[in-house]
Amino acid sequence: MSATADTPRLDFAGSPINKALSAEDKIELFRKMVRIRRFEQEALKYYAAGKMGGFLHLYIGQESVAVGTLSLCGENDHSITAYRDHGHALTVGMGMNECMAEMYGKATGCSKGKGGSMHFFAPDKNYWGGHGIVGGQTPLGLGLGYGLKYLGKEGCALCYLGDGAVNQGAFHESLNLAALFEIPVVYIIENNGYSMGTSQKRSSAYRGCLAQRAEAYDMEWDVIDGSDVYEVRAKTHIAMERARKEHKPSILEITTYRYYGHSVADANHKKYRTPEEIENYKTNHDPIHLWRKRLIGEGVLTEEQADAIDKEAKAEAAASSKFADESPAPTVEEVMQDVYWESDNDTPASRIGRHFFND
Amino acid sequence: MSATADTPRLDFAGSPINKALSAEDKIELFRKMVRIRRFEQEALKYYAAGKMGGFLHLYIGQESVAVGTLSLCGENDHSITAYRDHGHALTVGMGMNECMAEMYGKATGCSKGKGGSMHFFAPDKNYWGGHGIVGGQTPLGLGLGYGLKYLGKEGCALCYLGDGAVNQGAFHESLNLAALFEIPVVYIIENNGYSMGTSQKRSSAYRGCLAQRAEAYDMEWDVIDGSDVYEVRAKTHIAMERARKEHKPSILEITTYRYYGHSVADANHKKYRTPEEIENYKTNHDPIHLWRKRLIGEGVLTEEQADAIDKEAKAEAAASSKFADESPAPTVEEVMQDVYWESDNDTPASRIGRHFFND
Amino acid sequence: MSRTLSYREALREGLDEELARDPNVVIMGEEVAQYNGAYKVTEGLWAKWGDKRIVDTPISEAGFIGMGIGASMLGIRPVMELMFWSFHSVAFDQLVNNAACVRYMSGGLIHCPIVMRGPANGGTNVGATHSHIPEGLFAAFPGLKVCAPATPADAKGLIKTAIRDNDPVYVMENTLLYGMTGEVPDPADGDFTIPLGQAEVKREGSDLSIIAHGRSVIHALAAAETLKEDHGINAEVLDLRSIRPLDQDAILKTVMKTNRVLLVDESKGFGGVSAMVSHLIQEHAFDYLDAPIKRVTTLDAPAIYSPHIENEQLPNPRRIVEKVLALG
Amino acid sequence: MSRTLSYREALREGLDEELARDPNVVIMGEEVAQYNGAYKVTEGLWAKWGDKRIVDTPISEAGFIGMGIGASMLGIRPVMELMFWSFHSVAFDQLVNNAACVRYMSGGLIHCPIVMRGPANGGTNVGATHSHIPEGLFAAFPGLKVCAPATPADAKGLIKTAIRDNDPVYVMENTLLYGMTGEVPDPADGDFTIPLGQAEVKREGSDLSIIAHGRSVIHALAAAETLKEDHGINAEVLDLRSIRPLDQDAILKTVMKTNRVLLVDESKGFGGVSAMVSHLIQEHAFDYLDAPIKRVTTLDAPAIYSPHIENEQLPNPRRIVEKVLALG
Ligand SMILES: Cc1ncc(C[n+]2csc(CCOP(=O)(O)OP(=O)(O)O)c2C)c(N)n1
Ligand SMILES: Cc1ncc(C[n+]2csc(CCOP(=O)(O)OP(=O)(O)O)c2C)c(N)n1
Ligand SMILES: [Mg+2]
Ligand SMILES: [Mg+2]
Repeated sequence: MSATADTPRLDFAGSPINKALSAEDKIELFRKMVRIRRFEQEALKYYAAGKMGGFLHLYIGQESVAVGTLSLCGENDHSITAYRDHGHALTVGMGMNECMAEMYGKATGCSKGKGGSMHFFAPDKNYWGGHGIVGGQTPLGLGLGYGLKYLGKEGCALCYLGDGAVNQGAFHESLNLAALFEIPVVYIIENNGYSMGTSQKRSSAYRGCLAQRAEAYDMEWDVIDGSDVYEVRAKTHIAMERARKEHKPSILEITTYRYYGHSVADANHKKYRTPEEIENYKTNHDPIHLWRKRLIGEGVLTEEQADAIDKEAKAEAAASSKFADESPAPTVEEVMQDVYWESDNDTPASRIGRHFFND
Repeated sequence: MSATADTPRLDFAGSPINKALSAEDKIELFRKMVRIRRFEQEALKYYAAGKMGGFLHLYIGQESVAVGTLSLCGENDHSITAYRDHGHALTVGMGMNECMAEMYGKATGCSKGKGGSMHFFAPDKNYWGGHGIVGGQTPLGLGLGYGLKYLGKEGCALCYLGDGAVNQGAFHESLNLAALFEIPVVYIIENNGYSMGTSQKRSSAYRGCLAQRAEAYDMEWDVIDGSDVYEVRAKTHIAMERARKEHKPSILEITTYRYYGHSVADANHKKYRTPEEIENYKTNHDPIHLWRKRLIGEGVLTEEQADAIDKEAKAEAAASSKFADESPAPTVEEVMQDVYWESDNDTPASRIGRHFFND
Repeated sequence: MSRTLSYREALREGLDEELARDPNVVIMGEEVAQYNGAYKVTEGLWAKWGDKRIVDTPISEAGFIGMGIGASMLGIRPVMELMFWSFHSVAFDQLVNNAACVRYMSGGLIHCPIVMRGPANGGTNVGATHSHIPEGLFAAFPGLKVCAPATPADAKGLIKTAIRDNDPVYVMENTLLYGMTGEVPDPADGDFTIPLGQAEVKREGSDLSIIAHGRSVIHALAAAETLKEDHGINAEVLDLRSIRPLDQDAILKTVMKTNRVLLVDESKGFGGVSAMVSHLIQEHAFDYLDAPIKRVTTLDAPAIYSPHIENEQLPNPRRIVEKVLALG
Repeated sequence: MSRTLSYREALREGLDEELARDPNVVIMGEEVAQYNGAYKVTEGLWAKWGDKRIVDTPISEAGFIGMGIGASMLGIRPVMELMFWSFHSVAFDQLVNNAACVRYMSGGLIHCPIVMRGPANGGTNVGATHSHIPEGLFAAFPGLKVCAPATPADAKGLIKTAIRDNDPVYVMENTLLYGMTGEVPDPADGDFTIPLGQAEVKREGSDLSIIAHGRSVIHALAAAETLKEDHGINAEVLDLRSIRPLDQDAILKTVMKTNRVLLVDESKGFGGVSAMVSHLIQEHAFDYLDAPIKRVTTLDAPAIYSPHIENEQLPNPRRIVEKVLALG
């Protein structure tokens, strides 16, 4: 069942995976969330100033999901998400510079300016994007899990998707395959309540909650309050262990909220959502705020430290937009690179026959 | 749960929709099943003799599903199925001649020899085919229900699919839409245990049964023993009424069996199924045999009458292959017809611009 | 009398008029109703026509497009928006099998009067998956019709014709044209439609023919001005408007007039509409060609994101001018 | 030394050799394992290689192809069978976005060494939805490679090359060729591969060039014999083999030799591989053409079922001969 205001709150601080966190670890989680928020605020500023093209889908409000879940990843765990991908990118360790430069469409961007905001990738950090077609990444996530199992590695794939994406056929096919083939994949529905201007109720029919659709495939599922980092970690850990150790997939539904519109171009978002709803979330459920309070309450963090971290993140973000701005744009020649591996590597195969059909 | 040998059998003869059947009605159901079987046996004979091309997917063993369910259809009820479509076609009232001629690829065929065995249609009988892409018909069936509701007609769409087809994404999308939009559609999974050579267990992960996946969309479902025409009618009637009166979709899973291979080309079917399994079904679950016994037991039918009906059906089938054989093939010119409505009707629109790109 | 409307407004007016004319016309798609359309083409229509006629769908393109096709078999006339035509990829089976083939496979018993519409273009920095140009792709399927209006008047005239056509018609719009304005006949002067299959000479000329469709027409017209002013070359610009049916007569006419051809096509270089047009020209006007047919197409890589460079990947007036000059 | 193998056996031998060579090669698809393949291409491989290497999938093309793409990003090399290439329609997004674009969108960080294979042809009376000819369609997407072998040796050589290629390669086979036999080099004589992008003159000639791929090559060769015997016309037959990369040099070479061209293409008339080849020829060999380039394509309607007539809808030797004679 979806957690509501009256659901008695459990405290997940005591679960082993959270007890194992050092003070530094906890502060690091805070820092990661703050860095995402500051990075995106910076991006928003320069998007508005015309420095970027295309869409900008902000993750602000949802930081605890990426940070909480990805904090559980080890060497053999992989992740993949949709177009709302900045949070995951920074969390896995991508630098603000290369991410900001990507949005600026610069050659120094993580995808050399070819992917843009929706397409951040860092295979060296087990992060596989960044995908624009709703639901299209869900079979890829399955494939990451398949690959891990094939290679005999004890790990799992985290595959994120939105509450609107659950109604894509490819996701359904992936779920059946995941359960049938016993693939170590954890599907994480980041339920922010809306797919563009359409509320969950207007886009999905379901019993109980979206994650419960897992039962159709005899798969495990859980619902998580995304505003509580401890809960995110505790419950996700269980699903990840199930994947790693038993090769059993799960669906997790993490309730969360985006503060901005679907993308920055979404001028309607205060029409389909009430200002009260937005305010309520910001005031009572903001994951960064709650985590900060919690850590201060635990005596792990001081207000001063927290402010310093925030200031640092802001400075880092500011530096990244400067870096991006000063970076060179890709050249027209570069348009034609990165199409084929064989061509990029100038292999014998790439020299036989015409590969490109420019006039 | 799937009905098994030990499931205590309920007797559905007493359900109102069955009590309403006259003796003639019951005999008609028998006749319809027998006609399907005899028609297909005839088709098989001439397929083997090289009179047809492509695939031949026989419905033999499954006759009670089409006959039982479609016997409940009124003026505003529509139906659509996959490539295993002969049974439904004959049940809705298509003639053996036009169906056989279609398989012979003749111009007198129901689709003028253009569709073949997989593509029988009779819009005048509310029958919308006959579709070759697995699961591809499931959004169309939804659309029939949508159309009925849009036009304010009290009716429903019956959309048939196989147990393998449930794993196509389009079906999942259709289910969500059906439940969300409250569309009068009844999805009927004809569960014959196999998709080609793959058993249900090897193709689907599920809890309980395939129909239970309906719960993911908060939709009603039921499982039906397909060998019992009374049960098929009683339970399908409930779902159809729910659709017609409440605009609520359902999934029904009707357990059944095909006696032949996936298609006649399937030489493997005695490898992936044991001879005992096939024999057991034929001996203990054959729907025609059981219905015949039942009607004779009820005193509605005599052995002699039953034999006469069977003989008639055989003769009708034989006449149809003669008709098909003697019919003319389509001409090369006819290849280019039935592509566009506007062209076929020689409208002004069809005379502007080049529509066809033949050399 | 005509008024100045934007391409978006012209489309909307066309939709609105057809909604009024035929109660079986229903508009469906993601965010088309309450949100007023991702690109605001359907703005105000839900408020005016209500839930029955303007329908928001979940993100299930195969599902809702198939649903529309099924409903069309019963006489409903769904006009379905793909938020981007690029999303055809998740509904391809419904688009090229069910819509295109059901008439044929039924020997003509069924027809499928659907319209699919939405933007199909590059140039908005949305990357490879959102920038497909599928006119040629769909025109290759007999059973389908495809058009790509370049001006507000054509947009209105063609969308209305598409809705009345009894075959599936796929209308390729363009995000970058939605805001462009132009003259559109006043409804008071009568019902305004433009037939499928009719190209239009958008600029008369004598030295060469530039043949294009969609936004490439706008580029071709701009290039033609430059060619005239800076180089004294007088280019004729033919706007195909409709891809299938295709106005082969108009194509051959301009070629026979100018004897030199440049095709401008936002497709990638392998195939596209332009390869087909090229083949037809050499087949039917072989002796009229003074030089090889040349093309300006999108550089043959997936669509790049970078706003600094995407316009260079696409056809643009400069590339057209350069190519014309290189024709020699 | 070479042996006579069927096209099916040649493919299987190629698959088997690559399974042996590289433990990351895995074959996936519907009925490929326990059932031995719907068309028996994979017969015996499951018995030999077991569950890990030869994997039966549910009827979920988008799901399992996407899964293969995802696994390939980690270094697995899935060789995936579409029981019919026609079923690409339900997996189109995975095929043209994820496989084709992930390298580009990641700025070259990711590669996707998958092979998709299966039959892509008309002529087996399976109707419109099962008879698509998608070579041209996929070749239009930069990032993809496409080939279409016409003989057993080419089938083996190309499937092996495809598996070793580090980009997605889509291999279009042909149900009607599976049983055809031909010489295939003996594995004892060394590893046998054929590069992508290399056409082959399958018959030398001087009067005209017939350019084809896939089963159309077989028709072209038969037609060439008739042309020689009955009409004294000596046709050269060029087998493209690979569609992308495309052997433009070989195309231009034969055209410059014979100055007359007939393209044979099982695609429908709008587009296809042949429209592209036609455009390239007129662009690069304009002065060498003595007559317009003509084509024999599939009659431009959805595929008819009727076994009495389907062969007439398709290219066939008679149609090729007639078209050559009409070339004048
Ligand atoms: C197949 C497809 N259809 C439509 C879109 C356009 N689109 C992009 S995001 C989006 C909403 C997705 O909502 P949700 O899954 O809830 O994710 P969120 O944006 O809330 O993170 C839509 C409709 C798309 N990118 N791909
Ligand atoms: C999208 C697609 N994939 C694969 C096929 C090939 N195919 C045709 S029928 C079939 C098996 C379907 O099994 P099921 O749904 O159980 O129906 P049944 O044949 O048992 O009636 C397969 C794999 C197809 N026609 N379409
Ligand atoms: Mg959402
Ligand atoms: Mg079955």
